[in-house]
Amino acid sequence: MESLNKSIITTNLDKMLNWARSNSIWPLTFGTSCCAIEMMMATGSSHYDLARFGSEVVRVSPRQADVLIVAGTIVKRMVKPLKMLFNQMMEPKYVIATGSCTISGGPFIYNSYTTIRGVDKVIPVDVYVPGCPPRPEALFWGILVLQKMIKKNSLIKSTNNKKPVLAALPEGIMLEEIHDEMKKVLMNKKYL
Amino acid sequence: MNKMTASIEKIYNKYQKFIVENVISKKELRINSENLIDFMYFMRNDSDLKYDILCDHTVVDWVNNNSFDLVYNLYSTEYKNYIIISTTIPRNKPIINTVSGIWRIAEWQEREAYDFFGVLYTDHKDLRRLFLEDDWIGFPLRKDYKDNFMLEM
Amino acid sequence: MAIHLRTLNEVLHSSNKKKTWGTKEYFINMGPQHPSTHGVLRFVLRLEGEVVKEIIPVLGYIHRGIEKIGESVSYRNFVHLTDRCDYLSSIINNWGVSKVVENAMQIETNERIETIRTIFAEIQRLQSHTLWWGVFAMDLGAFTPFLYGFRDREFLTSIVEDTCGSRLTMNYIQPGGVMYDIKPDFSTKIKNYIRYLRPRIDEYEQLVSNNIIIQKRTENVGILSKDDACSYGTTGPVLRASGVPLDLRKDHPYGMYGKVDFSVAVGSVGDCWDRYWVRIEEMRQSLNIIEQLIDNIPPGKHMVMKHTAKIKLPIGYHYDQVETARGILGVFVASDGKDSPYRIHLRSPNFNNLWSITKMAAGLKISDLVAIFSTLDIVMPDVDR
Amino acid sequence: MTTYHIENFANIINNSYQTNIFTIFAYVLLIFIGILAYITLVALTLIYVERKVCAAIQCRIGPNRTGWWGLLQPVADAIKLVLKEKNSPLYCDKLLHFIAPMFCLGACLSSLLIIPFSHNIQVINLNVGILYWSAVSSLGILGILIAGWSSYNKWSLLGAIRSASQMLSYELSIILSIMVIVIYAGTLDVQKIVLSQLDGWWIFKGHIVTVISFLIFFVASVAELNRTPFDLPEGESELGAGFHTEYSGIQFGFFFLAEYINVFITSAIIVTLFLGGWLPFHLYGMLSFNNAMNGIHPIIWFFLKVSLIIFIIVWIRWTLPRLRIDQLIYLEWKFLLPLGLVNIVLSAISVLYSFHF
Repeated sequence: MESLNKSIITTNLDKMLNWARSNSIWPLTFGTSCCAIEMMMATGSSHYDLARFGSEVVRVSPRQADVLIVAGTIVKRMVKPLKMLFNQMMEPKYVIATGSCTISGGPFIYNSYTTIRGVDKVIPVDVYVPGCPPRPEALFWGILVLQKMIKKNSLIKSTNNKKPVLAALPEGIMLEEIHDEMKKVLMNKKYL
Repeated sequence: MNKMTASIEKIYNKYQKFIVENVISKKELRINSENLIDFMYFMRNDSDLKYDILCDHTVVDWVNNNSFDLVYNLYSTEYKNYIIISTTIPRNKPIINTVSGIWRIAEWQEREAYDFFGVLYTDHKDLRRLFLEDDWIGFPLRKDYKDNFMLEM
Repeated sequence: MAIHLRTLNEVLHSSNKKKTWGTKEYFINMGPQHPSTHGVLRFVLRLEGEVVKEIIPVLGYIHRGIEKIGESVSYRNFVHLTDRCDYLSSIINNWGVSKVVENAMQIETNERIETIRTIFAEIQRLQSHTLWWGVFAMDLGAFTPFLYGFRDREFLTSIVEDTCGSRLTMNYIQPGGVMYDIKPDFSTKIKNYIRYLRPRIDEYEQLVSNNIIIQKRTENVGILSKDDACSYGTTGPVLRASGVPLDLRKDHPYGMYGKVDFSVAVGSVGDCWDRYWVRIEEMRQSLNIIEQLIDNIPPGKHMVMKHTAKIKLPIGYHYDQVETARGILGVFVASDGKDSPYRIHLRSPNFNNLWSITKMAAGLKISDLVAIFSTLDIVMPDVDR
Repeated sequence: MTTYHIENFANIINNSYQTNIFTIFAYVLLIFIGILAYITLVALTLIYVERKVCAAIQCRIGPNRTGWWGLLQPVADAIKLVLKEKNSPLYCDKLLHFIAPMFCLGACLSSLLIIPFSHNIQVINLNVGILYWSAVSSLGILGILIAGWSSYNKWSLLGAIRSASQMLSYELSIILSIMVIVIYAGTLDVQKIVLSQLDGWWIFKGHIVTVISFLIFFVASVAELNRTPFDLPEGESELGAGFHTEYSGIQFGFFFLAEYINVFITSAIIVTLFLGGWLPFHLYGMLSFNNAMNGIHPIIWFFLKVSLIIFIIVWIRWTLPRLRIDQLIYLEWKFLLPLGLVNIVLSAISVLYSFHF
C-alpha cells in the first residue's frame, strides 16, 4: 500500500478530490451568543459573501453539514447537545472555533460556575479564529486556512493527526486589504 | 421620614396602620413579610395607585445578618411612576407567599429567585429550576456557595 | 400553603393526558440548535398534529452567571459584561449601568456627553431594528430581506466602528462620559446615512409590509391584550403594540430625549402586525431624533471623570431604568460601600417579553409560533444572562 | 407556412430495421446513457443558475472562486457529496431509507421520456403523452413520504405529511388545467399538441380561458415542486431540513438533483402546452420576420422558452415568503379547484362554438 501512495494516479486523484472537498464546505448554523451575529454577517450578508468560497448553502441539519462553526460561549448545559450535534455530523467533518469565548472562555473565565473554558475540552477543533467578536474577514481567513488544511492532507492515506492551526491575522498584510481608512488612520498619528 | 413622594404619601396614609414597616428613601418602602400578599393586592387594584406592571423581582443575600431581602419593583402605566418594595425573610427558613396570582410574570421571576437563592414560594404553580439543570446541587448566587469549577480572580 | 417542587420530567408526564380517540398528542423538541429560536432556546412543544397545544420553554443553554461575575468585578468592568448580554443594544446597556452609577454618586455630565450618548443610543436602536426586520422576514420564509437588512446595517456598523473601535461589543459609554470623542467627519457620515436609509425604509415597506402573504400570516395572529401585556410584564415595542404607550424616553426623559420632539408609535390590537408596524415606525422616529441632534453637538470634554478614579456607590439599594431596543433594562445595585457591587441584578427586557408566548401561541400552528416568536425579537444571552 | 414532416427516433428504427433483440437493447442502452449525461448537465447548470440569480437578487457576487466565474462550483458540490459518509440512523427502516431517494429520482427521470425537444428529437412519442406525464410525476410524492416516515425523526415525518397533503391537492388543479389544453388541441399526444399551435400559441389563441389555465398550471406546478411560496416540507425556519433531515451524502444529492430536474421538466411541460413547444416565434402576417425566425433550429427555441420559465420560478423563490399550511390548502380547494372547473366548462363552450381562432 505504501508504494501506491506515491504513484501519479493517487496523487492526482487526491488533488482532485481535495479540490472538490475544500471548495464546497457547507457550514452548520450553530451560534450561541454575540459571535453568532458576526457569523451571520459573514455567511449571510452582501458585504462579506461566504458564497464566493463555495459555502453558500447553510445547512440546518448536521447530517448534510461539513464544518461546525462554533460561535459563542459554551456552558455546562450546552455540552450534551453540542456533543450530540458533533457526533451526528458525517465524516469528513471539521470544527472552526470562532471568538475568544469558544477558544478559552473569554470574559467569563473567572467566577463563572457554568462556562466551559474553551470548546476543545468538548470536541476536537481544527481551526481557531481569535477575536471578540472576530471580524467577518477573520472568519474568512479561518475558512481559507481550513481549505489549505484540507488540500494538504491526502485522502487515500487518511492522516488523522489534525494539528490545530491558530488563524490569527498575520501582521500588516490583511490591514491594507480590509479598509483604506484603516491605513489612513495608521498614517497620521493625530487620532491615536 | 425624609421628603416622601406623592404615591408613598397615599400608601402611607391608607395602609400604614397595619402594613408598612418604615420608609427608607423617597422611592423605597419596607413592609413585613407576613402581609406581603394583601399589600401587593392593594397596590395593584387600588384606584389611585394601580401598579399594574411587576417590573422586577430580585433577592439580596445578606449573609452577616442572616437574612434574604426580597425586592419587588412595581411600575404603574397610568400614573407613570415606579416604587421599590422590599421585605426580609430569615435565611434558614426562606418561605414566602407567591405573588404570581396578581402578576403572571411573577411565576417565572420567582422561579429564577428559587433557582439562584433557594427561596421557596407557597402555592406557586410550577416551582422548579429555571436556568440550571434539575439535579444541580446548591444555589449559586448565595454568598457562601462553594464550587471548584469556579476559578477565583 | 403547600410548597411543591417539580422537575421538567414531572411536568412533561403530568400534562400528557391519555386520549382514547382522535390524534394522540406527542412531544417535540424545538431544540437548542434551531434556525428560528434566535440563539439557544429550547421549546418543548406538545403537538396534536400541526396544532401546538402547550409550550414549555427550557432555558439555561447560554447562562454564564453574569450576575455572579458582577459581584467580584468593579463597576467600570461590569459595563463590558452588559455588552455581551443583549449584544444588539449594547451601547444602551452600557448607558443603563453608567446611569445608575452617575445618579447614585451625583456625577454631573455636560451637554456634549448627553447628545453623543443619545445619538449613539438611537444608532444602536436602528442597527437592532434593521437586523430584526431581516430575521423577521426570514422566519416567515422570505430569504432576501435578511440580506437587505444586513446590508443597511453594515454601513452603520462601520460608522460606529470608526468611533468606538469595535463592531458589536462597543462598551463605549462609561460612568462619567464616553470613551473616545467623535471624529470630525462623524456628522457628515451620519447625515449621508440618514439620506440613504430613509428611502430604504419605504423600500422595506414595499417589499415586506405590502406583501399579501406577510399580511395574511401576521394579522390577528398571537393577540396580546392590554392587561395581559401588563400582567406578563412585557415592555418596549411588545407592550406598545398592545396599546400601552409606555416609553421611558417620553415618560422619564433622560439624556437629550427631553429636548427632542419625537412621537411614540402605539399599536391597537396587539397582534404580530402591530408589533411589526411599531418597530418600523420606531426606525423612522430614530432617524428624526438623530437628525435633530446631529447638527448642534455642543463642544466640551467627552469624559468628566478620570479613568483611574475609584467608583464606590453609597450603601443601600440603587435602581435605574433605560429604554433599549427591546424594552426597559433596569439595573438594580445593592451596594455595601466597596468598589464592587454587593449584588447587581439586570432587569432584562427579553426575559420578561419571552413568557408571553406561552399564552399567545397556545392553540395555533407551528408556523404561527415561529412568526409570533420572531415578532417578540428575543435575544437569548439577555434572557439567560 | 413551413410544414414539418413528423419523424422521430422510434419510427426511424422501427421501419428500417427488423426489431431483433440486440438493436432494441442497444437503443435502450443508448437512451440510458443519453438521459444520464443529459440529467447531470441540466441539474448542474440549474444549480449554478439558481445560485447566481439568487446572488444577483441579493446584490452579492455568488460563487466565483472555483473555475471561471464559479462554473465548477456545482461539480465540486457533487463530488463532495459523493465522498460524504452515508448515514443510516439506528432505528430507521434500512431498506425504505435507502429506496426513498430512488423513488424521487426515478419519478422525474421517467417523465423525461415524453418531452418534445424538437420535431425529431424525442425519446418516444406515446400517443397518451400528457396522461403518462401526470401519472408518473405523482410518484414523487411516494418518495417524499417514504423518506419522511423511514428516517425515524419527528421533524421529517411532519415535513413529509405536509408535503403529501400539499402535492396531492395541487395535483388536481394541474390535471384540470391540462384538460383545458387537451380539449382545445383535441389530442393527448404531445407532438400533436405542439403542432396544433402552428398558427398561434395556445396562450394567445385561446383568449382568456387558456390564460387562466396557464396561471393555474404555473401556481400549481410551483406548489408541486415544493418551492417558495409553497416550500413548507423543508421550510428552513420551521421544520429545519424537513423530510431530508436524516439524509447525507449522495442520498441528499439525489433529493437535490430530483428537485432541480423537476423544475426543468415542469417548465418544459408548461412550454409545450402553452407556449408552443419548439415552434419558432411568428408574428401574424409579417412573412420576412417569420422566415428569419425559422432559421433558428427548433431546439434552441425550446431551450429559450424553458429558460424563461425557469428564471421566473427561481425569481419567485427569492422574493416571496412562505404560506401557512392551512392557507395553502385553502388556496387550492377553495380557489384554484372551482376556478379550474369553471375554466373547463368555458373551454368546452368555446370549442363547441369555436370562439378560438
